[in-house]
Amino acid sequence: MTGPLSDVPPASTEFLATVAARELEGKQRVFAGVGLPTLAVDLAVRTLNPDLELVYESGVCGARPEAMAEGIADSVLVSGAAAVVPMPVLFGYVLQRGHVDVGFLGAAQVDRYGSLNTSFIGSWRDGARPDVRLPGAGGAVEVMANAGEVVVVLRRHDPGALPDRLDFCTSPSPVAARAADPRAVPRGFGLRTLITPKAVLRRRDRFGELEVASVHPGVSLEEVRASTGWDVAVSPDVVETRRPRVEDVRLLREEIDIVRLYLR
Amino acid sequence: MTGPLSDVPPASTEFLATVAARELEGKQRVFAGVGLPTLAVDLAVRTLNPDLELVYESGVCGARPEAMAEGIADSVLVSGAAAVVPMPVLFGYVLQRGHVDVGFLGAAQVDRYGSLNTSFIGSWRDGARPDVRLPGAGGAVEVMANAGEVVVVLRRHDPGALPDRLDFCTSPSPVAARAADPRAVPRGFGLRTLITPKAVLRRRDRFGELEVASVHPGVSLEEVRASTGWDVAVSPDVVETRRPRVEDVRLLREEIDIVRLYLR
Amino acid sequence: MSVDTSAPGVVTDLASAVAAHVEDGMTVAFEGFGHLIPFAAGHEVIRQGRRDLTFCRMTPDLLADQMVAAGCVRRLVSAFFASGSAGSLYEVRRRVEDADPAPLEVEEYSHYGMVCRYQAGAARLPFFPLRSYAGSDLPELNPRIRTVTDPYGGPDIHVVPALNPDVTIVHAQRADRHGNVQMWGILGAQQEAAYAADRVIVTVEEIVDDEVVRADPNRTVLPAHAVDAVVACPRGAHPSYAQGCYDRDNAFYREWTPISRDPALLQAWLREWVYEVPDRTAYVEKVGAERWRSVAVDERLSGRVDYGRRYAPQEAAQ
Amino acid sequence: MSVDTSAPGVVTDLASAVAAHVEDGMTVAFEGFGHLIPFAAGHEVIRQGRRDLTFCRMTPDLLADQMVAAGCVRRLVSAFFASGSAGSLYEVRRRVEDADPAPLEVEEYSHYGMVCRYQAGAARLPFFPLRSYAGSDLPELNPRIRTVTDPYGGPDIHVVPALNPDVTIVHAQRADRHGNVQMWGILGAQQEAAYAADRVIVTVEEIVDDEVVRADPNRTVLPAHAVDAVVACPRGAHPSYAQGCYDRDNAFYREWTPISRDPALLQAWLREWVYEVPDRTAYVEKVGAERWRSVAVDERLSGRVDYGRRYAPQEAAQ
Repeated sequence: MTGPLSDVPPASTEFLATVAARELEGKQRVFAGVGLPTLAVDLAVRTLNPDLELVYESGVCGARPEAMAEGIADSVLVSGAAAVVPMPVLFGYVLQRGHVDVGFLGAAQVDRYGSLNTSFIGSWRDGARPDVRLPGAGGAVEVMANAGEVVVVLRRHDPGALPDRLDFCTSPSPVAARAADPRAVPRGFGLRTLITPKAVLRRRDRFGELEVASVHPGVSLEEVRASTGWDVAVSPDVVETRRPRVEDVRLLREEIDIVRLYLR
Repeated sequence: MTGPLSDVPPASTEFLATVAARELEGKQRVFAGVGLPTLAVDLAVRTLNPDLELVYESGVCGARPEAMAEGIADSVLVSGAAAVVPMPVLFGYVLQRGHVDVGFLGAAQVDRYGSLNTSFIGSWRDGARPDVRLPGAGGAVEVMANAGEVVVVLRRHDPGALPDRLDFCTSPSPVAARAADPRAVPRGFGLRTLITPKAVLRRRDRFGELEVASVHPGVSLEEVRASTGWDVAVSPDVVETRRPRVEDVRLLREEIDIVRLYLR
Repeated sequence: MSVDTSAPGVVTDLASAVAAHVEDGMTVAFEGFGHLIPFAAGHEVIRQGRRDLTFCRMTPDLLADQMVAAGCVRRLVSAFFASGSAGSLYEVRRRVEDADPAPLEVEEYSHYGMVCRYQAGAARLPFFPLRSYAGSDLPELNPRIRTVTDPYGGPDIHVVPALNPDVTIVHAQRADRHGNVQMWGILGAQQEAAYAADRVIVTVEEIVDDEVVRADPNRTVLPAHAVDAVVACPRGAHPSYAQGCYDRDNAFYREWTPISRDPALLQAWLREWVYEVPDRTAYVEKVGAERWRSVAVDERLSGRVDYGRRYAPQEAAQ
Repeated sequence: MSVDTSAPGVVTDLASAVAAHVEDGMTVAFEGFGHLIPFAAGHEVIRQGRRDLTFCRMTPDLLADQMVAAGCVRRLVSAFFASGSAGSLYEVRRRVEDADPAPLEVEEYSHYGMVCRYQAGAARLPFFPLRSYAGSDLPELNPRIRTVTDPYGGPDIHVVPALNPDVTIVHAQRADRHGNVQMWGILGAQQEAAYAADRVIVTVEEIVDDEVVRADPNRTVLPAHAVDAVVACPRGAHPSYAQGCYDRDNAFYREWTPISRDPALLQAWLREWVYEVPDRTAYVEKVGAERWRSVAVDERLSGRVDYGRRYAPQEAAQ
């Protein structure tokens, strides 16, 4: 994909969605969430991967929406889809069986091995009331265990969002699963790519740690290190994150999210 | 139901089907098999129970066939049915959950507690080759465990078909299930009514034995006893089996099985 | 379509169905995954003042926020504590984070965990296995998540216990007067949640002639034997949607956030839109034509399939 | 309907599909419960001379008798050893009762046991629990039927192990060229058996335009991601049937009993109807117009349902 590059800021939705879209090149099936993943998936279909099959937790497979979906259960995902299956089939046969290549997830906290917390901030053991009741597991724990790999986009990059230790492990990485039961390691690679407003972090090994793979334009490696809650590893071939093309930003603004639901 | 009585012989299909049909009075849902049960169910709908819901192992619920079904997966059961569900739903949610009142089963052997053998005649343990390979369990073991009660029609009444001990217990009665695991007693009553060419035998108690409830016209109680492979109990209020009405026989021959598929 | 609703069947009105089947202290599942959420039935439960319910729902959605705020709910059994696309459920959060104005018990699973609980309940199994919990803190948070030993030599596998609601309430596009229910679009776990329950109430956009259902038996998600009450309740899923009938009221979902954030506003909303509205017909009128136009949809028809019919021998002979 | 079958997709011919996916010694499931039995595919497997198959099927039906007689099958995994309505499968019986002309391994469950095995396989679970085996001799006959302890304090419950065929073969009314498969009428355990398999071959009455499938996405039983090969094979289920297309050939099922009883007749039948028939097109022609008339069906169409379509903002603004 060539063309002039855009100067949208690295923390913008346009920048993050474009970086996320690149993760879908060459993939067959993506488990798409709501919000920024909606933009990333749509952009990928329009630019890098027209044959990508969009699978949604709601049971929709092979969606071909005529308008931008405002949620994973939006009616526009259903009309004209290739299949709509009940949730036992979606979770059991499509996801747990292993038909999803890439899952997009959000998180409040991510640890160095790519385990996610979407449940609580604060203490929760022994009946304690948490400081913040987050949305909970939803289908994230299943996506983490069963998708081929996972991509997470965070809107923050600071030691609160990337702590040394999660307040709660909702969706364990293969590392955490192996620690709990060495025989029960899940099928998936777990988190492969973490996209933040400052950098892209990757895990190269299924049982490895996140390392900084690229740093966004205008952000220093030192800033990335200081903003991470553990002594984060850096890839020997760390580069600057490639900017979105002008065309990517145009597509996002003028064809994908024309009502500016997710783009602010 | 009144009207003049027929003198068809007690061993005839017309006689047995009519006696079986009476078991469906006041029931809501019947799990119908092929052959004689097809006739019994159709006759019951026409005479005693127009609202009876016909459920088939193939997943058809609320069948309203326009022609006589030649099997439990006949296309005439599907066209115009209220529902067709996949087999995990039929066996799991309809049958195992407990929505079937009466199940019709066949058997090669029935024991005194109403356990059925539909698997083998002869020895089978230690890799022995059986004398006769019977059809096997099919769905019978599930119907026995999960239907409210079971009706069996046998075409023979002799010590081979009603032995003291089954060659193989395919579908256990609650008595046999309790003996295997007192905590795993199934939901259903098990066999309540056994109809043979000589008599009707019933179990009054979920953990009780079959006893002779009625003897067909022209058959002696002594003959029934001598034809049974154990010292069979006799109900204190044993009676003669009520004959079919002329109208029942006419319906079977002229409206239900007009091609004489099951009536010979 | 003319339907004789005086004929025998399970057809009733919503107030009667709720009064007959939903009692204080019961476990009640309201299912519908972002689609066909039974809001009208939930509002009727609020109006009838039910208390101490164990409220089961994969994604609580606004319906949970409303029923919790109305004081109907003692315990929430769920997997996701936000409203689909549009932000927090602040009433739920106040209860959980600050016990304000009262505590709320929570029993927490994942989405598939809830699906598995319904599957076990529907099939009268004690539990259902799933693969995804090893290493998660969920089993420590919720001791009802356990493990069983694999008798085939594999690793231990997590299981969740059967969920058997006293009542399950769902909404659908249509049913016949016997209770054969058909729906299309996103089906969620409605079939499992209904079969898992002792009693089932179904509100529908339309009650149709028997022949409409029987012309397409594969479309029936709930056969009549699984259904205890059918209620004609057009637009009974608003502000969620019914595929092909009306779209989700996304504007209302966005409006909910500030309402939910302010307990006084929330109580005022309940007064105006639930307590002082006698039934769904009045609600539909109050919503108003303009708003209904904003969620109207164009037609996009499925094709027909041929189920065939055997040549009757009589006809063949003629 | 015009379909460009040269476009990318999984469309192929039956000989190629079987050659590409079915190897000697594999575990192969042929599913379809009395409906949509994949006879054409079974005959192609016979013609290609596959050996030592583990043949999985809830009800073996004539297809098992034919494939066993042709020497394709080493082991039969099944629940019922007769042909639906019409009598014994004598080739299977000869092997089991007298090892004539050779023994046949049998692994035996009940119908629901087979369904549960496919469900476990489809969901990548090690086993699936069911309630009905306590007191039966089946677990003694088949030691792969085991029990697990209920961690919620109930009695031990029987389980069956996952069944994951190397290949599952099914027949359906239609698919698009990508492999999205739609069927109606009796659905059996085809969805489970297909998802359980490593590879899936689907023969269909008709390959249709994408839009036919996408006009009714709830009708799709197997999404394209679960399907490896789609083959246009009209009348590929004969002598079983395809709802709305042609009826079961009950006369043939009755004719089978004397053929099956006599090994020489059975081998002659295989020669005439399988080995010497190059493909299904030739078979259809050989069956002849008169016989096809005897299984023809009248039309009985389903209705249409409305999936709706959102007003595009552009249109709304116009």
